Amino acid sequence: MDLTYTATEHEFRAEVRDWLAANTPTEVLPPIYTAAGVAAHRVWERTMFDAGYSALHWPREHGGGGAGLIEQAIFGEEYLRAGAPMRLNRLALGLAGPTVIQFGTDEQRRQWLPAMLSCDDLWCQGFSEPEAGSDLAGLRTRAERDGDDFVLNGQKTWTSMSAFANWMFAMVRSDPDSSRHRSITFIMVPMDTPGIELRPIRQLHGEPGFAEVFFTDVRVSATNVIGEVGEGWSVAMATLGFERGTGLGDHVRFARDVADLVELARRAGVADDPVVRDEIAARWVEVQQFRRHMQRTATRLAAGGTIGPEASMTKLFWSEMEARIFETALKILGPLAELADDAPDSLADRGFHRRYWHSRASRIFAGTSEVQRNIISERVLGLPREPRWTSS
Amino acid sequence: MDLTYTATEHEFRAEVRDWLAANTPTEVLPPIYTAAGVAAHRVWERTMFDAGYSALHWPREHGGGGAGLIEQAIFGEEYLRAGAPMRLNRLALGLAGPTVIQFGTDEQRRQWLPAMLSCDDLWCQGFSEPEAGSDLAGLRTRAERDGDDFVLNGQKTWTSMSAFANWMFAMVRSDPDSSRHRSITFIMVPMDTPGIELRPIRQLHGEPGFAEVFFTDVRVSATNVIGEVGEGWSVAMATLGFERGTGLGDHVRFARDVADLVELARRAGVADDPVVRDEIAARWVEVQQFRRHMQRTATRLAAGGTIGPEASMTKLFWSEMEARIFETALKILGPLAELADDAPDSLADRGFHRRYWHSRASRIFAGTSEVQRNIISERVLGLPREPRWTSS
Amino acid sequence: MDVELSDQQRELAAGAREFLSEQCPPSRVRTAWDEGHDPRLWSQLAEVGFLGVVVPEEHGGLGLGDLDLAVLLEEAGRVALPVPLLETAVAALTLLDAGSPEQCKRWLPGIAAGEVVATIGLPGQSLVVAAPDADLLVLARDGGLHAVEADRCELTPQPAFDASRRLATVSVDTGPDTSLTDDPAKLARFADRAAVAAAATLVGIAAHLVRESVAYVAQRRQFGRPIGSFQAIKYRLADAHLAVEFARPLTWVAAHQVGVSDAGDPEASAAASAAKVAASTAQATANEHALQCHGGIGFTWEHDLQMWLKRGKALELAYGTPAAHRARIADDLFTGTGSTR
Amino acid sequence: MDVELSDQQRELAAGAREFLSEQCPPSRVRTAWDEGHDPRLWSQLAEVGFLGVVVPEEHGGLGLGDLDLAVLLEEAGRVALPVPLLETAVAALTLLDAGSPEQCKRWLPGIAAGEVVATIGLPGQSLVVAAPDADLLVLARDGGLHAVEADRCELTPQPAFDASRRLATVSVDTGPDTSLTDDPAKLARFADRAAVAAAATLVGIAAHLVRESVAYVAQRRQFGRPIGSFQAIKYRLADAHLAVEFARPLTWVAAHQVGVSDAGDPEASAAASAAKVAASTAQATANEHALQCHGGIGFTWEHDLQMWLKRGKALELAYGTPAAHRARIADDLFTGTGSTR
Repeated sequence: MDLTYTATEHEFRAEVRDWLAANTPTEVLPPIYTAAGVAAHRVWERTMFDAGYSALHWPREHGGGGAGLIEQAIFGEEYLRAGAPMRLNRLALGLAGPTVIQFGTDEQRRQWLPAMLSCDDLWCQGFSEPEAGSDLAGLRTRAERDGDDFVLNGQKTWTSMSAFANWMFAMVRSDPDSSRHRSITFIMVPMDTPGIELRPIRQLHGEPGFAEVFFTDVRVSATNVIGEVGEGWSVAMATLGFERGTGLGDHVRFARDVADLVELARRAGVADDPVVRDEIAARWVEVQQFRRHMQRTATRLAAGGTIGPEASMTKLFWSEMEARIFETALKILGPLAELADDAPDSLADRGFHRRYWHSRASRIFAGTSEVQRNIISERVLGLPREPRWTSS
Repeated sequence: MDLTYTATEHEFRAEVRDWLAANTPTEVLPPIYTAAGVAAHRVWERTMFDAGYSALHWPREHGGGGAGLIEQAIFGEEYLRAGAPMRLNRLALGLAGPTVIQFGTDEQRRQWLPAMLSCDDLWCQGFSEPEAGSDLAGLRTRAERDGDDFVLNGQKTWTSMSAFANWMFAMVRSDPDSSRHRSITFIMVPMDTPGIELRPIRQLHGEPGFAEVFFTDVRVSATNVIGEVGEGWSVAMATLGFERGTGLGDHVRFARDVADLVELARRAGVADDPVVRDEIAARWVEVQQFRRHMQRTATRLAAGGTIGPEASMTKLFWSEMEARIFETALKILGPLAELADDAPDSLADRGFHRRYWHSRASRIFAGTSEVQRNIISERVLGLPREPRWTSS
Repeated sequence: MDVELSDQQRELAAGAREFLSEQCPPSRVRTAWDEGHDPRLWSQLAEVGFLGVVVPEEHGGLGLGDLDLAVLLEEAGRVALPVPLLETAVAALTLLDAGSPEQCKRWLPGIAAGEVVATIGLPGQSLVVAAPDADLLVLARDGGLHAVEADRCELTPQPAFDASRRLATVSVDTGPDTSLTDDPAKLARFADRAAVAAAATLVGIAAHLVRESVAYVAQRRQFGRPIGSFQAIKYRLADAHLAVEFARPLTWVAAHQVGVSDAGDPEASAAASAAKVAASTAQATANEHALQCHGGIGFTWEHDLQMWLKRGKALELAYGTPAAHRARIADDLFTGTGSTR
Repeated sequence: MDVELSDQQRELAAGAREFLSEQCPPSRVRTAWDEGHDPRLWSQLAEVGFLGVVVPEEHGGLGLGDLDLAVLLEEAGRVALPVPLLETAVAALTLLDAGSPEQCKRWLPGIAAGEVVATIGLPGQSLVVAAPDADLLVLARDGGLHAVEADRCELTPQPAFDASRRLATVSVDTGPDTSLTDDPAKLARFADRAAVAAAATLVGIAAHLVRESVAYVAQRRQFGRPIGSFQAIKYRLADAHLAVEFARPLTWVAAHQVGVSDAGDPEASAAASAAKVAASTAQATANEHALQCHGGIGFTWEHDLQMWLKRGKALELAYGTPAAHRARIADDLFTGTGSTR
């Protein structure tokens, strides 16, 4: 146990902090679901890229920063503290890139990795389907082999950034006769291929950001397959594993949310209400639990450990914690909670309305709380699986 | 909607109140798990019997009070308010008696009902078995036909009052080859029959009150079967239905528990703590919900309605509410909560320690909260049943 | 002792359910979000008598009471009715309770006829629902109750996440001519009525959320089976249903008591607070579980669920937060009249 | 930055687990309920060095620190150890922190050797655990800390539902000769240490409750299947496990911080309070779900589960209730030093 940082780590933190202080845009960038926002965020990503910060967690040989877990956590903390813009190409840098690094051929690496780093390519993810939400392996998008190509027909949904992305990494069913998991292929799809149509999904809180993506006879070269045909399930599971490894430094975001609760209570005139204080303190404790858990995870990973099904515990904890934080916020605001963010008397700021509803969605996206509890009980605790369903 | 009582009902309440004031033992009777307690409670039950109060809810033709639902509720309220002793022959008057009235022959009624009312016979219940807890139909106690008798072998558990009861109403498996539900017979077993052995179960909070009952070649006359051989499941379900219909007036008990919380908070010096007050108020609201629900149920039953699976809602609500009430009590008492009831500094009285732990058990006995939620979701809301289990 | 609706009240509920489900489908709620107050819907409500449900017959209403209104408001909650029926009815009851015969005569016939949109502003609360659409505002100000015409009010619109709530803060010149009463008991009953009316509406919203979720999980399949066959889903909905069913009779009783008791009766006030707490809690439970049971589809603008999720969340905290009502109950439990004992 | 146990600490945990599971099976805990303090067990703990884990080597101990103690106490919680290891160790740490060299020399060797049973009494709390068995009582009294010999104390036994806790209230004549310190910072660290030690023990109790429940539901069959295959049961245990796993690192960090920080360091105090809240909550969750998963059998005196259920419930509220620790955190969040920000 050592809560201090080495001199090198202190230096690194200072360097990152200075750089962010000097370079972070002073104005809030337009949202990334607008063309202007994408352009502005591209500029920022280019700045990050030029400074060598675009993918600290990637190996140096592939253009990354080759940073250790502790440095990554430090960077994450400072990035959030600086209030720097949200990352534009999260799906490329966090998921598609690591997948290509681990499973791709050298040629594939050359083809895709550099443009991910520079943000010349924007990527979206094609996993979810209307009939395959929690049940990812229930996906139906077909990919039929035709010469050197696969021909895709079907539909993806909950695809973020799809309006601006030029690549999608997708799971498709390449062999309808094989078992649920054995017939899935992981493939990279150029988004300008004929036959792709988008239908935007507006979210409950009013913002766009997602789309349904329809494939009609979309022809994609077989050289775009990652790993073996029919082995896409294990590639995709590894991809999702990368996602679960991220979040180092995220406690800074939640700690800031709790600090916001304190501030909200002051503005709402209930800072002296012991019921409110009790609830805010409970939220603070939870954030500390998350913080120390994440630091322990980083320590383990830095020592060469891996994350397996325990990743579900991280997801379940933070998503439930986040929902509780914003439920507490609602209670603090009381009758003012329903005000839109731009209402004159709104006490909330920084997109509270969006953040509240988004916290409700956190329990659904990236594996529902139910899916996480299944994994924890079956794969961590070793309890028996659900019985097979026989329609009665 | 009418929250007032008729003149007749007012009169009845006054009469009951006066009678209880005049007759309720002024000293706390010894507990009913002791011989002295049984004797003392028998005297009290005899007093009730002589006054015509022993089974208000039974039809007059069978020796009951023939009271309507509203009168029953009034009696229940006054009984609890008077702090009158707990009823000794609850299982006979609440379960066995109504079962005999509904399913028994005239001869069986003559044989058993009068001695239930007078408390000359004490009854215990033989439903639960070690392997058949929530899964009542999983029972294994065998009853083999031999001439005019059945011969019982097996084991019952969680049998209350068994040390003093001279009769048990039991579910036994009379046909091992038939389906789970179709092979069960409902039978009355004299507890002095050779081959019956008892092993007392001490409860977590230290009190006795339950026993395991072992049957070895216990010979019971076939004339003791209630209803048809093999039709015991539906008889037992009706029996449990009677149980679910009771509880009218129980809100008085819970309201007194909440009043105890207020008193505890005063004695613990936290009456001004808004966090404590907030929680007590929440408990009070729940008791009001229960009270109005029970009054509504009584109204419905009085109008000729029946209770089906909705009875599970009543059980689930009150047992979870009771557990919350005593969790709140624990929080109020803080570090003093762990004191035994007879500790000099204990702030709790009236068997708090026993009541706390008992509230934990309320979620388990008489149908676990899980069983109730299954019934509510499947039989009230109509959601699909659990898939059949195929060992994997 | 009779804690059940009368046959007439059951008929009112059935009639309202049929009428509202036909006349106010989700598409119409959606339209109100974009286009504001729906005068045609308002007229329709007047025609069937719903706007005058508590207005005496002499003023053109049905002459029914608080419990009848609660029954109607539960149905309004079920369809997420996007017009201020709740507020107009509470305003009418308050005029009856505290207004002079002249004030009643001036406003009640118009309310029953659908010519007057009324709304209410509670003591200490700045937001007024439907203020831009109201002709009459019944406001607690300066320690008293006032009936104020719209043209004497200055509004600051305050957009809400449920656009059909059309909130505003209101500044107004009160005077002897606007005054209804200074009687604190009547002021208390005004707030109690709003709390109970909100509770009844919340019960309807919550019941709808449960019902929609049950229907959805019965047909939505994942892992080769309806998700409604998973215990985790079933228990969420069992708990939500339980909460709703145990909030409803308490709400009825509170409505009844507020109506038949003397103004400021502490038992009725405690019942009103309890009803608001219970219904808010039921709504919160149903709200959480409904979205979770729907999954991603419930998080889309296109799906109708959001309209109930947002209305429910708004009403949960309006007309007295659950915490405020619990604090009031605790005051009575610890230091009050003993009506809560 | 390293938030993990050292190899040595892992070995300590493994060794303690092996030793305690062999030497302190449930039957021995049960015996202590009936027969009181178990001097043989106390000697055994001394022999393996556990009683002197935080006592400096010069006084015959292992010379380890707060985190090592926390590791050991988690294991003690797992077996529901029925002797006051927690209290004796906190007393030893407090003597080291606040006592004179003479006071240390007088007591610490005896503690390490198992000749002295020590216990503690926190500011404002009347109950003292194991008071009838203690030779030394470290008590917060009259604004200071005192080390008092047993024969200067008058005890009123206060039976608890966990009979092995052997509570008493203590009246004592303090004086300059009993005084350890009047430094409020050291008094704060005393309470922080007790809170963290309780948290570590609670983590062990909760972990045991989860583990036993997992084992039970995997073999208990109802409706023709292991009840551990029902989602309702699985989710209870998943939630309990989650709570335990997310309480443990925070408890470690708090123990570490209390040990290495200056006395009264507000960040360490906040961490201690947070650890106690998190561990108490985890225990409460595990306690509720463990009994529910066991069903009736868990409600019997014969079943060992009750010993953890009762110890857990007792410690959940001892050494600062969760509410009291949250209030302290809130004070820091709203008006304090900012260590919680």
